[in-house]
Amino acid sequence: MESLTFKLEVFEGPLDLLLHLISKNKLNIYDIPVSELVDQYMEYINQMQRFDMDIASEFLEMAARLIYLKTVSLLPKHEEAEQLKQELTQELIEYKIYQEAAKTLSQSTDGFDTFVRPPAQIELPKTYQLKHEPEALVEAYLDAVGRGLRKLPPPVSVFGNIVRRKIVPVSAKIVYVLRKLWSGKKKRLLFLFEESRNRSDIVATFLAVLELIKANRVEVCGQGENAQIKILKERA
Amino acid sequence: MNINEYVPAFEAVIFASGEPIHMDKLADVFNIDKPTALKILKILSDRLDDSGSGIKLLRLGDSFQLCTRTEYSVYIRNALNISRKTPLSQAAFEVLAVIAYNQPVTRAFVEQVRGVDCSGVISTLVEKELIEEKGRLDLPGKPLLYGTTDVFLRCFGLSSLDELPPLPINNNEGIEGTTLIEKF
Amino acid sequence: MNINEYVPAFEAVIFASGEPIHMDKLADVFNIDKPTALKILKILSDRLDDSGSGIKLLRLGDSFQLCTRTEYSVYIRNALNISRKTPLSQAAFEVLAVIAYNQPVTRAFVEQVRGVDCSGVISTLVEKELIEEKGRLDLPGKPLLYGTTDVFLRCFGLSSLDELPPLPINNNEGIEGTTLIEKF
Repeated sequence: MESLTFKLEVFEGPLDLLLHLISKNKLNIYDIPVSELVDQYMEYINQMQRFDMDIASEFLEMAARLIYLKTVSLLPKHEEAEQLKQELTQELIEYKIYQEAAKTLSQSTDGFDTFVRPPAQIELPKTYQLKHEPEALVEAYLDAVGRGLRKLPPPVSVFGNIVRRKIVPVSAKIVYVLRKLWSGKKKRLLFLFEESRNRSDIVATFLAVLELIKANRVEVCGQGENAQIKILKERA
Repeated sequence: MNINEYVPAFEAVIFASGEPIHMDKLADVFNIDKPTALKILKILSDRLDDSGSGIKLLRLGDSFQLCTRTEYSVYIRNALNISRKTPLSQAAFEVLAVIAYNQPVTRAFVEQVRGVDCSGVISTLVEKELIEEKGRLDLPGKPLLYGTTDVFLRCFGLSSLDELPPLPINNNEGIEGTTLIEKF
Repeated sequence: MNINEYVPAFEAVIFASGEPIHMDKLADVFNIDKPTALKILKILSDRLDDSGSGIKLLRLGDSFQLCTRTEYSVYIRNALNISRKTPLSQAAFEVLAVIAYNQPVTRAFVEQVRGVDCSGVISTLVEKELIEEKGRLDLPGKPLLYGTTDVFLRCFGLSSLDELPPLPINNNEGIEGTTLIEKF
C-alpha cells in the first residue's frame, strides 16, 4: 500500500477523518472501496499512536466498526456488509452537509462586530410576582434529576443485595450511630468506626451514616481524618 | 397621537430595554395594533439609516433591538477594551449548524451527526449565548433540548431562522461530481 | 476624516459603553484633541435633539452618556415591567426545585444534579428574590450556599417549607430506585 505522507492533521472526529481520506484519494463516497478506506484509516490511527497522541475513544470505536465491515465484506454472501456500508455512507453524507453548512455560517458572521447596550438601570422591583402551584416544583425536580441521574451516586437500594449478604444489617447500625451521637456533641467521623470488628461492620456503619445524611439526621463536615459528624436534633 | 409621534417613544423604549423587545410588547405598551407598531418600527429604522446615525434597528424574529453599526467596531473595542472575540472553532460552527437547522435538538442528536462528544462545545456556545436550553424532550432521562438565540441571529446577520441559507443538499457541486439530491 | 464623519462613530461608542464615558477617552480612541472631541459631541447632541430622537446626549461633568428623554419614561417603565411578568423558564424552575428540596445547597450541587452550568439561572433567581445566599459551606473554596426565600413561599402559596409537596422518591424509595435503574 502506498504510504501516507500527509502531516498528522487534527480531525474533528472519525467522520471528519473519513471524509478527509475520501476526498484526498478521490474515492466515490456513494460506493466506498471498503478495504482501501479501512487500511488508510488504520494507518492514520497507527500514526496517532506513534506520535503518542491521545486517541479519542470515538476513533477507536470507528476503527472497530470499519474492521468489522471489512471482515463481513469478505464473506461470500455479504448483505450485511452492504447494509453497514450504506449506514456509514448515510452518516458521512449527513455530516458532510453540516460541515458545509458550518463553513457557510462561519463566512456569514458579522465577525461579532455589532454591539448592544445593557438594559437601562431603572428602579423597578425585580421580585418575582407570578403564582404557581407547588406541584410544579415536584415536576421540575424530577425533570432535573432525570437528566443528571447518571452522575449522581446510585440510590442506596442498589446496595441492597450486597448488604443483605453481609451479617451486619444497616438498620442496626443506624440505631448504633444515632445512639453514639445522641449527646449532640460534634464527634470525629472515625470515632464511629472504632468498634468495627470487620469489613462488613465498617461498610454497614458507613452506609448507615450515608442514610442518615440523606435523611438530614446528621451533618458531616471537614475531610479526611478530621471529618466530623454531628446529630441534627431539630430536624429529627 | 399621530403615528410619527410614536417613533421617538418607540426608540426610547427599545433603547432602554437593551435586550431584544417583542413587537407584541411594544404594541401592548402603546395600546396600538401590530400593523401600526410595525409601521412605526419601519419609520424608526429608516430614520436611523438616513440620518447617519451610528446606531441601527435590528430585527430578530419578531423582536427588535438597537445596536451599533459594524463599521465602528474598531473604535468600540478600543474604547471599551474588548478584545476581538476569538473566532469560533470549526467544531463550534459545526455544532451550531446542526443545532440551527434542526432545533430544538438534544446533545445526543448533535453527537450522532458529528460522531464525537460535543458537551464541551455545547457549553461554550451556551456561555457565548449563541444557543440556549429550550425545554426537555419527553423521553426517559428527559434530555435537554437546545436551540439558537437572538444573539445567534444578530451575530449572523439574520432577521429570523427562515433566513438561514439552505442546507447544501441540492448543491450541484456535490461530492465527487454526484449531486447529493439524487441520493435522497 | 471629516469632523462630521466622527459623529456616528462617537454615537456608536457612547451607545455601546452604556455607562458615562469620559471625553479624554473619546479623544484618545479617535486620536483627536479635546476641543475637536467636544465639537463632535456638540454636533451629536444637536442632531439627536433636532431629529426628533427619543434619545439624548447627557453631559455629566466631562463624561457623556446616551439616555432616553424623560417624557417617555412612563412607556419605558411599562415595557420593562411587563418583562418582569414573564414566567420562569424551565431551567429556572428546575434549579429552583433542586434548591428548594435540598437547601441549603451549593451551586456545584445543583450543577451536578442538572448536568449543566447553572450560574446564570442562579443569579436570575437571586435577582427575582426567589432564592438567597445562606452562608458558606465549610469546604475548600468556601462555596456559597443557597436557599429559598419568603418570596418563594408566597409564590407557591406555601406557609412554610414543610408544606413542600413530597417527592415520590422519598415516599417509596425502594420501588422508585428500581424503576430508575431499569431506565438505564
